[in-house]
Amino acid sequence: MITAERKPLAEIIDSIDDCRRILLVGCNECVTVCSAGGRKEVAMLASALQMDFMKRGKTLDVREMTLERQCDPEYVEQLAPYIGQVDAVVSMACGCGVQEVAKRFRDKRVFPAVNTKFMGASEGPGIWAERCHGCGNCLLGLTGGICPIARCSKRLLNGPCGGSSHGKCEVSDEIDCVWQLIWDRLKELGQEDRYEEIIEAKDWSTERAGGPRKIVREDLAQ
Amino acid sequence: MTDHTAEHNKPILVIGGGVGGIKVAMDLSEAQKDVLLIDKAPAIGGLMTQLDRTFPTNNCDLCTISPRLSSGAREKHIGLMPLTQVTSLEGEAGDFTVKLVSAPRYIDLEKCTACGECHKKYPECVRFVPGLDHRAPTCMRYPQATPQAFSIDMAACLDVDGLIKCCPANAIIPDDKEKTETRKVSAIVLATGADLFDPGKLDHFGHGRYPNVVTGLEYERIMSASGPTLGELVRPSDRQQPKRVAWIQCAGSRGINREDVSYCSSVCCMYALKEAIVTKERFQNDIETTIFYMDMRTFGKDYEGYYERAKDQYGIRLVRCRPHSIIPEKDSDDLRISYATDHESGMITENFDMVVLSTGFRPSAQTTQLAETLGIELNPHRFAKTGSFQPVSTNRPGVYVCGVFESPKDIPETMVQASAAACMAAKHLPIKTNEMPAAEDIYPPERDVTGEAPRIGVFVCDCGENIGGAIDVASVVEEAGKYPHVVYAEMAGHGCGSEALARMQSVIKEKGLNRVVVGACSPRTHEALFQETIRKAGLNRYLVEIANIRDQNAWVHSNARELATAKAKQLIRMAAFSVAKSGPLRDHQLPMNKNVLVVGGGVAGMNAALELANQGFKVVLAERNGRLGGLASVVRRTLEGDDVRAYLNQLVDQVNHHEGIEVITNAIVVDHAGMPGKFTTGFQIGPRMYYRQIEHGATIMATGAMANRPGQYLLDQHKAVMTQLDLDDFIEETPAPIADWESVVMIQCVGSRTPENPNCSRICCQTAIKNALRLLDLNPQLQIFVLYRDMRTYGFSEDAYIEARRRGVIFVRYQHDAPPEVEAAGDKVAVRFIDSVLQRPVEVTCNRLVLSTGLVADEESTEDLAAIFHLNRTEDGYFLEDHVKLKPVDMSVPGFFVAGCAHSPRSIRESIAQAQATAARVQAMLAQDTINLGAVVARVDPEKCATCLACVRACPYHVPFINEDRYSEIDPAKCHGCGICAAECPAKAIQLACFEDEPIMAKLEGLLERIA
Amino acid sequence: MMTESVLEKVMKAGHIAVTGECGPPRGAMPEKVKEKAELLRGYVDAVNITDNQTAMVRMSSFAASMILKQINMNPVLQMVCRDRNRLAMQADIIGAYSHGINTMLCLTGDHMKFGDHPMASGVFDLDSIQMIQMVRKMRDEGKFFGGAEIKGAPKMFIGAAANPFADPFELRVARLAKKVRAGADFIQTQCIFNVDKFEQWMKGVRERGLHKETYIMAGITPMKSVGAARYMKNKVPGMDVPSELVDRMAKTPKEKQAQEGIDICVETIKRVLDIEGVAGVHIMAIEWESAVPEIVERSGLYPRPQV
Amino acid sequence: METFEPVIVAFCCHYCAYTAADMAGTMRLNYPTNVKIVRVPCSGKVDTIHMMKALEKGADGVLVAGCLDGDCHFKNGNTKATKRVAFVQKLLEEIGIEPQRLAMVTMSAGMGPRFAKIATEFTEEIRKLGPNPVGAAKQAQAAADKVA
Repeated sequence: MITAERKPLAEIIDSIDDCRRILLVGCNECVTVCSAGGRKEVAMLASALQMDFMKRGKTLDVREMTLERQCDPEYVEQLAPYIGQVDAVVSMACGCGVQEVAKRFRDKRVFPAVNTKFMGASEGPGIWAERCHGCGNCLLGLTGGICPIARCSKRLLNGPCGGSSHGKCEVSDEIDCVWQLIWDRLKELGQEDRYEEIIEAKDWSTERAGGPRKIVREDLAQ
Repeated sequence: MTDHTAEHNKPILVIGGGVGGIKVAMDLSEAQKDVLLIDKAPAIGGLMTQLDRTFPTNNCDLCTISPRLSSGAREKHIGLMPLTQVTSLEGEAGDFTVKLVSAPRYIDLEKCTACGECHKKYPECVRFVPGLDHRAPTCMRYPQATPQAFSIDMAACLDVDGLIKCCPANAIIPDDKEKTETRKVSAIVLATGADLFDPGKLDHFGHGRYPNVVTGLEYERIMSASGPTLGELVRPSDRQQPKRVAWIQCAGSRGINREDVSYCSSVCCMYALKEAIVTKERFQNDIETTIFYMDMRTFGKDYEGYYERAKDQYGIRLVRCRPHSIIPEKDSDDLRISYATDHESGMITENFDMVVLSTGFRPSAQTTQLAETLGIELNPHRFAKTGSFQPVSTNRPGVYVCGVFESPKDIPETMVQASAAACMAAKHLPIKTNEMPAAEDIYPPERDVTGEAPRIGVFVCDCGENIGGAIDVASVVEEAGKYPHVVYAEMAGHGCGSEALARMQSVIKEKGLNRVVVGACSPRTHEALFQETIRKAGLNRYLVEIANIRDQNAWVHSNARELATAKAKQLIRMAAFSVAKSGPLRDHQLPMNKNVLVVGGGVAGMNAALELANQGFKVVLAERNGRLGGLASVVRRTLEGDDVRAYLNQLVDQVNHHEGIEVITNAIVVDHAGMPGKFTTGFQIGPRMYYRQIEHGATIMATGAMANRPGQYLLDQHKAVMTQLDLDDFIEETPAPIADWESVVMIQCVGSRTPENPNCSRICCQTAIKNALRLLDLNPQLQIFVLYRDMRTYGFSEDAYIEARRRGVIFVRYQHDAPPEVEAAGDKVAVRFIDSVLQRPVEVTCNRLVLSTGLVADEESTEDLAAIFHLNRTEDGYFLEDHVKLKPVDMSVPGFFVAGCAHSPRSIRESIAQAQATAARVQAMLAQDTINLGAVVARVDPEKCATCLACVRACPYHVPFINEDRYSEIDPAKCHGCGICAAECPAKAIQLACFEDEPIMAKLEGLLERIA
Repeated sequence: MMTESVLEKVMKAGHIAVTGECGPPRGAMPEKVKEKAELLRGYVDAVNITDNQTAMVRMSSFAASMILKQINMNPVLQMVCRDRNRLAMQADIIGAYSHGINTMLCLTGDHMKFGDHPMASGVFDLDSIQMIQMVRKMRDEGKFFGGAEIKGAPKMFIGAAANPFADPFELRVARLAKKVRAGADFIQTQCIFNVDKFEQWMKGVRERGLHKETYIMAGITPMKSVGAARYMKNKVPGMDVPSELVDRMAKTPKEKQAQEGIDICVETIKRVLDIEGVAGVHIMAIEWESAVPEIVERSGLYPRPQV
Repeated sequence: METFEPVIVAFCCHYCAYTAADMAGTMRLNYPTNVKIVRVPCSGKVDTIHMMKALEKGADGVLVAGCLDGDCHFKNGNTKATKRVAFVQKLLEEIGIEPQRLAMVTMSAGMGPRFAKIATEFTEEIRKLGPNPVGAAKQAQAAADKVA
């Protein structure tokens, strides 16, 4: 899922300092799952913003809403009746959501309240870690189901580099050296010899490097 | 409350509405069985109505529980007929016909509101039963006599029409006549109690002649706030507070003189200690308390601790003697007591302001007459005759007895026998598949309030001084009227009293209220009561909110009246805002498992299993050892001489062949889970230790205790030293050598009443006397010494003590700190002790030294069982009951009961009574077909759930799961109602019923919203 | 001979090759390059020029290498995958070869976090092994990596790095094999302090016969002080400095520590040269080039063979 | 007003803190009337939103009172509560509100005296801190609206 983390409050407050009424919109999908932009976080942020404004003698009306998703126009449309009454929209969705709202309501300033981070998986309650880079041409089959592009600091396809020590990446001992994991996994699968096959240089054109991408399903597209 | 138990079904007749009779009626009604309770007095309560505080808890919690006859399900099953007596009885068990005669009350029960006007004007002829009467300050918290009415002694009335006129409800019926009716009943329980001895006949104590000589009960009345002196402890002669009060024990008991009775009434020692303690508690050193006694008989559970505290903590002086007489001091009201003690020479006299005679029980002439009418055999002391192994059954099948009329006993034992009698009586009811009315339909239909705008009624208690003392209740009520949605507010006085509750119900109906706020004590005390009250007024029980303005306001801010009043207003405002946002809730039900697990296959376990199996319950009896029998298998004779082994074999046989009982031996409890009505307990069974799980609804702990074998006085080191149990077996098996013994010494309290085993084992004194008499039967010339600290042959076993003394047994008292010394003397044993009369050491070489070693808890097994079942125990390892007086066989963990020596050391007879009592309590619990789980469970809104698993991970009990409709589902039966998931859910999809976010936010709004 | 590289000639002739290393200045100061290079003249066969080492911006390896050519010394171009994508790499390789630079080292490069631009984005279009393949394709097939013909293909003598001490140790020989198969002509190892572990690695290399398919040069670094020793032990990733060496340095008085460092260096070189399969020594005396002559002389590697 | 009387909301768990508060009553102890108690089944039920809304609506101090560590009736409710209080305290710091206005305390059901002590000390601490800046401004705002 897409993960995100709330922006520092100062930054959000800064972006809406001139506003009197804002629409604070949460999203009930990925950002809810990672407790960044769900209905609860919307309420918390609303309360914090109102307290901050009140503390400074200003008033701020926050209308709280949480859409099922913010990356589908039909759901974003549900904001239409309220847009007129607010000075700005603050979206707690991932980047996709913020942009859909901005795209739909052209005359309204839209501010992100969270920093979208990565596509990741849960490592236990309250912990999420990067798992996929969206390179457009998955090579997990070659590396025992562990992705070096998303989880190696240098995206090495023929790692590990010289900096790997005690299974941790040279960049930080919080980060597992992915090639250590891959090597361990290949041993478990009994495929150590597969390690010596050189993985050819990657065709990055399928990745973001190839330009912003789009998927079109002929059978479904109108 | 007239008797409306329908004609067609034959109820159980309970004669006597004292504490025992009420308990029988309550247990039977809880088990959905019909009862007809009659009492010769105008209102029930019996002796209890005159007692202020009772031992061992020293508070008056009796009236909080017992007379709740009018509440809930019981009302339907209990018929009450005051002023009524039985005049004849025909038929046999299951089909009795009784003739009942009701004396005229001269007051119409339906109309009388107990306002007391008639009593004010004509006190001489209008009777009111003190204690339980609502104006009695002692019971100000639960003020209702049952029935709630007065009665008139027309003969003593001088101005009949004046009386009629003064009654505002014109409830006086001048020509009320005696009514007689015949009723069909299926069984009878005698709970008639007994009178207290009138010591006036004892000329040497001068009761009735010297005003400051009072009986124990009179002293109780003087101490009681509802008594003649309204709680002022003053002596009758000059109404001055006494400085030195003396108690004289065994007034009229344990004696051989003209007016005495030979038996001991078992309770006087404890109530004398209690009265002295309460006196010391209230007046500390202003009053000196002294008790003159022969043996301090505190043999009940933890009573020894009560006795120790009386001495050490309260400084009560105890003098061991039998005072000769009381003589008034010349020109003063003081009294001079002359007495002689062992160690001081000559007669001693002391002056006291007041003397209390501890008088025991005497069967009343009426009960003797009643016994004759019912064809009940009495024992030589004119108490009901019962069998050694059938403690509550009289000689006539279908007629049972409990309480003091069976034998003198205290309230806890009375309550045990009451439950036992209820169990035995229930056997004779026709076993009809009682179409148990669903709990709901005894309430009026529930009004649907959804959609209605909130109409809140606020009721603010003053709880006498408790709230009224610290808060201006009137201004709180006045302010409450202004809060949003509040349409009505009033003071409720004692809100929890039945009168105020009735008032609340009528106001709800009258004003069409759909929400209620009660400013009262802590919801932990009365939330259920108020919920039930509004339910009886047709409102869903969860539409009430209680503001804790007593424990968390009045009581803690008593020094700041206006601040406390302001806080009370805010707390009520918070409650009003919150209740406006709460909606009706449904209680979750689960089917009740009706099987019973009995742990422990001794006498208690077997009896409990048999009683329940006979009532159609499926019982699993689990025994740790290889075969049934328990502690009783090593006992051969009872004090009365019955053959225990014969009884035991017949009992084991009955249990093994009863198709309703499954016996599993070599069974050890390994795990336990579930809730009352739905338990699963795992056993490791049999030599091969295979695992098996038993499903059951209730559990009876009958794991007994262990015979103590402390390594003292050469026990197990010298052939001639044995315990009483060894001797019991020796006399049965090899009586021959006894013929040529010359002397035997017995030592009491060996390993009991010591710091390691602080409690008295209750049965050793009786056992010593039993064995001594059987030895004398075999060898009349045998010289027997019994070295004792206190001879505790309570009740009728005192006769055996007298018999032993008559036949030459020498009883010598020893001090705890100067115990006898024992030395081997060849195959004999030399015992050295100090003769308390001669004050000189004496040495006896005897053929046998018999030690009364008593019982100790089976510490190791109760510890494991307590851990597995989460039960609590006393310090010395016995299982702890829920309430020593009111629920003596229930345990604090619902669905668990305790019987026999697992509760505390007791005789076989008393264990059987407890076993039958647990059978009654189990029937009361399992009478319901469903378990009510309450409403506090978490619920998920499928629309909002983002299936993010936060709740699945957070729940401490792993209850939520993602169902196939892709949202989190919480099974109400499993939810413990902690609400952790609701606070964790990032999508705010989970609400905990009764603690939803909206009412909590409303509370904050109610408190903090500055602009009104 | 595949290339005109002096280094190739020396090793092909069976001599023990010696290479030095020098870090270009963090500014446009060509004379600094010359100064350092002069210190090594005659004592080494070729001089590695680092490429933004530890992700700190410096004069590029290509520019510094040209300066060395001007003063008639033999540079070894180093190129990291961090800073250039495959277009820039091939362009520079052709450029460098046009200036007679015929020996290079293909490296992954340290992560930007270690340098002075932690906010920069790393390129990592290729990794070091894929770069080796590219350079060989240019040399042997005369083709760009994309497949097009190169008119005037660069004949580079291809080198790569290897760290016998990094984790997982059991993988390090296999990784060398990958580089050899990709086309690495010679290998320069991480600096060796734990000689036993290096011997263990070399044993694995010999078992695979890799020492015959590529020239293996042992990396050697003299320690200037106990501080330097501790820094390398704890701060530099993938560096295995046994505690005995650190203690030895700590025991020697401050002013003699540099000399002690040199002694250790010489001892290491002697031990390393005894190991079968070691074709040369790569002395990395960054910012201490002056110590190289003494080290080379005392290791018996002076004078350098003329090929 | 010369002495500032803080309003303190205390979320008390039914099994320990609320019972301790009742116990303080039965023992007739004394503590300031500023403390108003809201009963919850477990301190783990107190939502971070409740803590924020209490302060936002103008409470000067908020207490979350649960069982002693390891004694929670529902196993780990108090541990969760402690973590959530710490999280909200960081949030308060970000918007310039003194984090000490929110505190997590623990006690067993029998600790009546401890409840009274905490209630008294926390009231004094908040009194020293002064009124909740949000509440004060809100009041000023209300006064202004009334005038306008």
